[in-house]
Amino acid sequence: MSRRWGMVVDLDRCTGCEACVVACRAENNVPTVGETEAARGRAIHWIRIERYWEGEFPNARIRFVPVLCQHCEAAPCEPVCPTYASYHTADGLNAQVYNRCIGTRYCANACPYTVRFFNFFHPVWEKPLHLQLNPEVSVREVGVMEKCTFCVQRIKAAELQAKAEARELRDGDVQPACAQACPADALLFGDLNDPDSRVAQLARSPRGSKLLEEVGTQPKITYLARLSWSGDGEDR
Amino acid sequence: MNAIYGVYAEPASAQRAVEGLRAAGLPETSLLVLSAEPWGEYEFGAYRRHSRMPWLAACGGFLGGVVGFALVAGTQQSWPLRTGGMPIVTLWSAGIITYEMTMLGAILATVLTLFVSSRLWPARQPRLTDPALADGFIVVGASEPPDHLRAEIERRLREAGSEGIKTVPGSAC
Amino acid sequence: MDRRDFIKLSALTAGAAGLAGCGHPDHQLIRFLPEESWIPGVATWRPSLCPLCAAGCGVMARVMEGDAEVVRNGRTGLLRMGLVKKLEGNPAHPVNRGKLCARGQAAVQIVYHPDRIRQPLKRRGERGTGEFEPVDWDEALSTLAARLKQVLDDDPAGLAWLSRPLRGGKRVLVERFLATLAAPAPVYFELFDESVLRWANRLSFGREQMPTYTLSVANYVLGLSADFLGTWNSPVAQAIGYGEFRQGRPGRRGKFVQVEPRVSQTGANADEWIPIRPGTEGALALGLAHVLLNEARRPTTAAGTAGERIEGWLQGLPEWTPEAVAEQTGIEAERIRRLARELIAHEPAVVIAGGAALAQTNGLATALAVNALNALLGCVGALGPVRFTPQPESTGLAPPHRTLRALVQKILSRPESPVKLLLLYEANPVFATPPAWQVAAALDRVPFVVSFGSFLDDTSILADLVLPDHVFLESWMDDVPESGTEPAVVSLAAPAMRPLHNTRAMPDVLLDLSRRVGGRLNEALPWKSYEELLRARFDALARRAGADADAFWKQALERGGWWSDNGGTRAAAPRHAAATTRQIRYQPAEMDGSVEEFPFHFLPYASQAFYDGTTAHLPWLQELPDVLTTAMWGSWVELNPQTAERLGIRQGDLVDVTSRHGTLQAPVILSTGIAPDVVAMPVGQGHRAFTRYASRRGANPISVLAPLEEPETGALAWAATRVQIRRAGVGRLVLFSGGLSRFPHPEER
Amino acid sequence: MEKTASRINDDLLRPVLETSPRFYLAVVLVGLVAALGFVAWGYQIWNGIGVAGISRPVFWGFYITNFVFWIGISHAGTLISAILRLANAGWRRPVTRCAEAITVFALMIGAMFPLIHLGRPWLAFWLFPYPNERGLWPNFRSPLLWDFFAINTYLLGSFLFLLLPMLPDFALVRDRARGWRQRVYGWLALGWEGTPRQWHRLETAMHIMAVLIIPVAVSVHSIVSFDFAMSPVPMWHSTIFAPYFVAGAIFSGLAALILAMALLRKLLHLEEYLRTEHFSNLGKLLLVMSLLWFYFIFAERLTVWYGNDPAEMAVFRATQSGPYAPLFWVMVFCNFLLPVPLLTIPRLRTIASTVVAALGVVVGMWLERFLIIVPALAHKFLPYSWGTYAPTWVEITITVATFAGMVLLYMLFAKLVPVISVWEWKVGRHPLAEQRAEISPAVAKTVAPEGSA
Repeated sequence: MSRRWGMVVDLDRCTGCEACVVACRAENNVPTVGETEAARGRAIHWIRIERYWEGEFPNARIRFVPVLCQHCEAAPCEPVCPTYASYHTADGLNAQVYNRCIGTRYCANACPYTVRFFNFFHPVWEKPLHLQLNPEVSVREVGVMEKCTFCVQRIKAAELQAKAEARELRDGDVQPACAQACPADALLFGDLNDPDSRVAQLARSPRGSKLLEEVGTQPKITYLARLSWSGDGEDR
Repeated sequence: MNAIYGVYAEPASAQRAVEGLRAAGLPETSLLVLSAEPWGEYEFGAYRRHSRMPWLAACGGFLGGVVGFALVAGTQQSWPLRTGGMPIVTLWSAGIITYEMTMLGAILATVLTLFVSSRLWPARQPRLTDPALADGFIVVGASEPPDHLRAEIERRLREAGSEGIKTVPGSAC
Repeated sequence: MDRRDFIKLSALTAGAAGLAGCGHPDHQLIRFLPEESWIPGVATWRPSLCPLCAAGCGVMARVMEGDAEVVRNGRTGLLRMGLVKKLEGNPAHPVNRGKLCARGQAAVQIVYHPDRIRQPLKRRGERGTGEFEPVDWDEALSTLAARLKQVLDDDPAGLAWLSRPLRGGKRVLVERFLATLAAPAPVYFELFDESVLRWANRLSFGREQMPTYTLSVANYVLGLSADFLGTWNSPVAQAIGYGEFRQGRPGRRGKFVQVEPRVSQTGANADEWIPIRPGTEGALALGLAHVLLNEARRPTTAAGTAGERIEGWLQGLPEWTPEAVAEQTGIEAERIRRLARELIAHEPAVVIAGGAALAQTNGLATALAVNALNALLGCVGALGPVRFTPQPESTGLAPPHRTLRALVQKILSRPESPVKLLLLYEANPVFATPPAWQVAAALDRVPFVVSFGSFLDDTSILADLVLPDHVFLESWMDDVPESGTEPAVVSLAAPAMRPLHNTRAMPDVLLDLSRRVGGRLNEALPWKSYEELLRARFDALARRAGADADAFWKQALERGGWWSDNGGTRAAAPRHAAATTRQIRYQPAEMDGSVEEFPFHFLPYASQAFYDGTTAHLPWLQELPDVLTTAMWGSWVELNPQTAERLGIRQGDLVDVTSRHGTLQAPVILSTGIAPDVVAMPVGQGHRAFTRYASRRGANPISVLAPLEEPETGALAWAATRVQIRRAGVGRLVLFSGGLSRFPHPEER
Repeated sequence: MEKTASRINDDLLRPVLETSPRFYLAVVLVGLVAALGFVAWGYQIWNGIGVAGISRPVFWGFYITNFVFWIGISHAGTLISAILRLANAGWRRPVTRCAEAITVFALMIGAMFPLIHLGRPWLAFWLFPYPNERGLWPNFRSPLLWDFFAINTYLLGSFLFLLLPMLPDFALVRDRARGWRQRVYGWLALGWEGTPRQWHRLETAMHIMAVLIIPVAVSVHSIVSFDFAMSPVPMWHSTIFAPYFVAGAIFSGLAALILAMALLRKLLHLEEYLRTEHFSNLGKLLLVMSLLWFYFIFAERLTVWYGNDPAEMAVFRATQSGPYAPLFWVMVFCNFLLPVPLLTIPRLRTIASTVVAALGVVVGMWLERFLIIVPALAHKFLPYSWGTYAPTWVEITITVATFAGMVLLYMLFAKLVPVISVWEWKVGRHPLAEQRAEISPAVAKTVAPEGSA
C-alpha cells in the first residue's frame, strides 16, 4: 500500500519555543534575508508559530499554532502552476520542484495558509557560512518559490536505508527536522495510511481538526486542540 | 495587361457604362469594375454569388477544437502528474483550451478563405491602378478586349458619361 | 600536513590549475591533501555539547565532507574535511533526550561565522577601536608568557581571570592554574546566573544548585515569573516534561497557572495568567502558605528546614492573610485562596519561581518562601516534581556578581590598577552589567587584557591580545549539568570536526603557557593537553564506578558522556551544611526611582533568541521571529495598549526609556499581556560591537539598570529599576507577522 | 463629388503623407519614457524581482494590476467595433479603426506584464506548449495557460480584424503616394484592386470575424478573471467574477477609446469626422457600462456583506473602511459618481465632459484592478500572515512607461495608417449605403448572377 505522509500537531503540547523553526532552517538551507528584506515581509520560515491573543488585559490568553505546509490532498497551489513546479507525489507530498519554477508566484497566492515563500533575490551565505549548507537539499535561486517539503530528503534516505536492510519502513523511521527537534513532542510525523502508526492514531483523536477545513483543501496535518481550563477546576 | 476603360465620377454613369458594355456583347469575364469604395447598392458594384466562407470558417473551427482538445488531453496523459486532487485529464480546463482553439481555427480559416478567394494571397501586383480611383472615380472597362470590339467599347464608355477613356498599355485621353 | 604532502599537492594543483584554473580565485587556491578520508554524501554523527547555556544539553553533530578554505602552516588553501552540517539533540543524553532548543540548533553558525577571529590578534590602534593586527601563535604566546612572568614576579595578585561560570575540567584547570600561581580565585560572571536560587536552595535544602523540575509527575504547576519553557534553568528538559504533563498521561492533564507581570513565552501556555505587581511574588508564596497552614491545616513542620528559614512560618504566618497579600500583589484575596486550594487539590503540585521574581532586592526571601511552600506541598524529594541532580563534584561558586564587583572595585581603588594582567574568557560584562558598575572603565585601566574569545564583542574589543579559542565543535568538551536530569551526568565530547581557522583551545593554551612559565605550574598541571586532563578525570570516575578505564572512556566518547543508567545511582554529592541558621524576613522589594518621577516598572527579560545576548551574532537567531511579538533584527519595548493610548504612543513609535541611570531608545510593541504600569524589554541586542550582524543593532536594556542588588548574595537585582517613557519619534520595527495579533471580531458591519 | 472625395483623402491621408518636426519631437519624448520602462525592467532582471515592491503575502502587485487593466482596455476596440458592425450602426465608421488599434496595442502591452512579473523571466518560454527536451508540457489546468491561449487567439484575431479593412486604404495610399511609400504600401495592400468581388468577400469576412471576435473577447476577460477566481482567496473565489471582469473591461475600453478619439480629433484636426454625435453615442454606451459596473460591484459587495464570511469580511472592511478605503472611494467616484451625472444631464453632455468622464473611468478602473488584487492578497485567511504592499520606483516606472508605450504605438500607427478608415467613411456618405441589402428588384433583375453564367 502506498504511503500518505502526514503530521499531527498537538497544540496542548506546543510551548512556542521555536526549536522547530531553527531546526527547519538548518536542515533545509533556508536563506536568511537580512534586516532590510525582512522588514519588507520577505523573511523565509518554512514553519512558523502563529500566535493569537484572545481577551483583554488582565484576562489575555495566547494560542500558539505552528503553521507549515499542510500538504493538502486537494492543494490549491498545484493546479494553478503552469509548469508543474508544484505537484502531488505518489506518497501524498505536495512537492515543489525548484528547477521547474519560473516564479509566477501564483501558487503562493492560491495557498490559503500563506506557507509558500519566494526568493526575491539571490540568497547569500556570507563565507564561510555556506559550509554549513546541507548537501542533500538544493539551494534555491532568485525567482523561485520554496516551502516545507516534510524533509523529503529524510524520507528518501529512510526508504533507502530500509531497502538496504531489506525491511519495511517502520513507524518513526522518518522524522522531519522540526518534529525531531520539538522538545514537547508537539509535532509528530508518520504514515496516515498505516492505521497503527502513532500519527494515524492521534489523527483520529476527538481533539483533532484541520486548519481552515472549510476551504476544502483536505490538509494532511491534524491539529489537536489545546484544552483550556477556566480556573475553577473544570476542563473546557 | 491590355485593357480599355473609362473613369466615372457618378455611380449612375458607371452603371450605364456597365450596361452599355454588356449590350456591346462583352463577356462578363472581361468586364472590369474597380472602385476605392464598395458600391454594393448599385448593380455594377454588387456581387451576388454566395460565398462558402461561413462553412469554411466552421470547418476551421472544428479542426481547431479537435487540435486543442488533443493537445490538452494528449499532453496531460503523456506525463501524468497529479495536481490538486484532480483527474489526469481535466475536462473543464480542456474545455477552455478547446474553445480558444476553435475560435482561432475559425478566424484563421476565414482570413485564409478571404485571401485566397479574393486573390490577395499569394500576394501579387494589382492588374490595374489609376490615380483617379483614389479620388473617388469609378473605373469601368474591359480587360483583354477582343480587337473587333475595341471601337464599340470605347464608344459605349464615352456615351455613358466618362470623364476620360484610357487604354492600357499606352496612353489615351 | 607535512612538507612532502604539500609538495605532492602543489604538483597536483598546478596540473588542475592549468586545466581549469583561470578566472575564479577559488580555483587558484592550493588544494591540501585531506587529513582524513570521507565518503562523499555519507553523514557521520558525532556527540558534542551545547555551550550556550547552563543547561548543558548533549548534541549530535551531523558531519559530512566538504571543501573548506583553511589556513594551514601559514598557507591558505582548500581542504576536504569533515564539516558539521547540523546539530540535533543527543537521544541518549539524560538532560535533553534527543531534543534541542532554537538557540542550540543555531549554535552551528558559531563555527562558520564570517566574523570569527581566525588567528591571534594584537591590538594596533587605540583601545576599543577594534584595530588589531594578526600575529602568529608563537609570538602571541611568548608575549603573554613574558607578561605573565613579569606579573608573577611583581605580585601574583596582579593576575585576574574573568569568565562565565565554568564547570568540569575547565574549572579544575583554571582554578588550579590560578591557585598554583597564588593568584586570586577566578571571577565568574553571568547576568542570569540564578545565584539567588542556588543560595536559597542551600539554605532550604542544603543543596547549592539549581533544582530539577520533573514536570511529568506533576499535576499542577504554579509558575512565578520563571520562563522555564524558554530560557530558564534547563528549558529543553522542562519542555519535555511539560509535554508529558499536558498530554502524555491519558486521562490526566496537568494544570498550569503562571503568575507574572508580563506574559512570557512560558506564561503564554498557562491555563490561567495572573498579572502580579513586580517583586511581590514572595508575598504571594507566603500568602498561599498562610492559606495552606490555616485552612488546609498543614503542619508548619511539614516544610522542614525550608520552613524554618522564614520568619513567622512556625507561627503559621499570621501577617500573611490573603487580604494583606492582595494589597501587596494586586491579586484578589479570593483568587489567592482559590489558588491555594487548587494546589492542595491537585497534588503533586509544584511552584516554580525564577527569573525576574528573584532578580529583586528581596529575591532571596522570595526564593526561600517558594522553597518553603514547595516543601509544605511535599513536592521536594526523590518522588516529587522538585529534585536535585546528584553532583559528582562541588558546584558551589562564590556568588558571581559580588566577585565581579569586587574585582572592579579593586581595579578602581587605586590610581594605578593593581590588576596588571586580565585573562578574559567567554564573558561579556561590559555589555551585561549596569553602567554604574563601571566595568568598562575598570577594564580600561588594566594594562594588559587577554581575550580567548572567538569574536570581538563589547568586552573583548578592549583586549590587547586575542588568542582565539576553538569553538565547541572543534574542541574537547566536558560538562557537569547541575539540573535537568535525574541521574548524575558528566558529559564528554571529542572534537566533532577539525578546526576551521588558526585557533587553539583555551585549555591547551593555558597548559602551553604553564609549560612556558614552568616551575610549580608544571607539577600542578601535568597534562600535555586538555584531552589528557579529561581522560584523567574519567579514569577517576571509572575507578569510582569500578569499571575498566579504557572501556569507560570509550563508551563515554561514543555516548557523549557518562551517566548512571538506572537513575538511582547517586554519586558523591556534597550536602552543604546550612550556612546560617538565622531566619530571613520578607521585605518588600526596593525599587530604584520614585513612582512619581518614574511611573513604570522596567522589566528586562532573557530573549528567546539571544538569551543574555551571547547569541546575538547568529543571523539565524536575528531572523528568528520572537514568538510573542514576531519581531526580528532589533529591540523593542513592550507596552500595554491602555498605557500607550494614555501617552499618545502607537505601535512602532520610538520611545525614550529613561531611568535614573540612563536613557535608551527603542520602538514600541503593544501587548495585551503586560500590566499597565510595566514596560518590558528583551535583553540581547544593543551591542556596541559584536560582529556584522549584531553591532549597533537595537538597544541594551541593561544600560539603564540601577545597580541594586540582593543584599545576601550580591546578585544584581536586574528587575528593580523604574523608568519613565516619552515618545521620541517614529521607530522601525521588523515584524514577521504583518497582520493582526488576534482574529478579527465580527464587529459592526 | 470628386472634390469631396479628394478632400476626404487629403484630410485623412495627410498625417500619413506629411510629418511635422513636432511629431518627431513628441515621438522622441514619449519614446524616452517608454525606453525608461525597459531600463527599469532590465534593472529588475539583473538584480532580481525583489526590486519590485511585492512581498509575502502580496505576491502580485502593480504588474498584474497593469496586466488586467491593459487587457481590459483592449476590449475597447474589437468588441465595440464588432458589435457596432453587426448592429450596422452607421456612426461607427470613423470609430472602428481607432478602437481596433487600441485593442491590438493594449493587448501587446498587457501581454508583456505576465513576463515582466516572472521571477525567472528568462525561462518564460516554459509556459509555451511545444515539444521540448525536458519532456514536460505545461499544465493546462493552470489559468495562466488559459491566458496564454486566450490572449494569443484574441491578439491574432483582433490584429486580423484590424488589418483586413486596412487593405483598401493601403491601396489608396499606394495609388496616391510616390517613391518608397508607394512600394511599401503597395506591398502592404497585397495587390488590392477594388473589384466588386473583393469588396464583397471583404465584407463577408468582416462579418464572420465580427461574429467570432465577440465571444473571444468575452472569453479573454473571463479567463483573466479566472486567474483570480480559481484560487481560494477571499473575495476572489466568486462566480460573479467573469461577467464582472468582462463588463469592467468594456467599460474601461470605452473610456480609453473616447480619450484616444479626443486626442486624435484635436491633434489631427479631424473635427469634421469625429463629431459630437460620436462622443455622444459613445458617452451613452459609457453611461450604460457605468451603471452596469455599479450593478456588479453592488451585487458582489452585498453578497459578501450578507454572507459575513470572516475571511471575506476582512477584505471587505479593508477596502471599504480600512487602509484601502481612500482608493476605494476614489474608485467609486471615478467610475460612478463622476460619469453618471456628466453623461446623463443633457446640459452637461459635451465632448469635453465626456472626455472628463472617460478620464475618470480610466483612473477608476485601474484602481478597481488594484483593489481586486492587493487587498485580497493582503488579507487572506490567517490574520498572522496579513501584509501590505507599496510599489517601488521600478514598478512605477514600468507602469508609466507602458502608458507612454501605448501613446507611442498609437502615434506611430496614426502616422503610418489612416486612422479613420477612408473607404468606410466614404461608404457612409452614400445615400443608399445602409440599404444595400435591399437593392431595387428592377436593378437586380438585370443582373446575371456570376455562378449561373
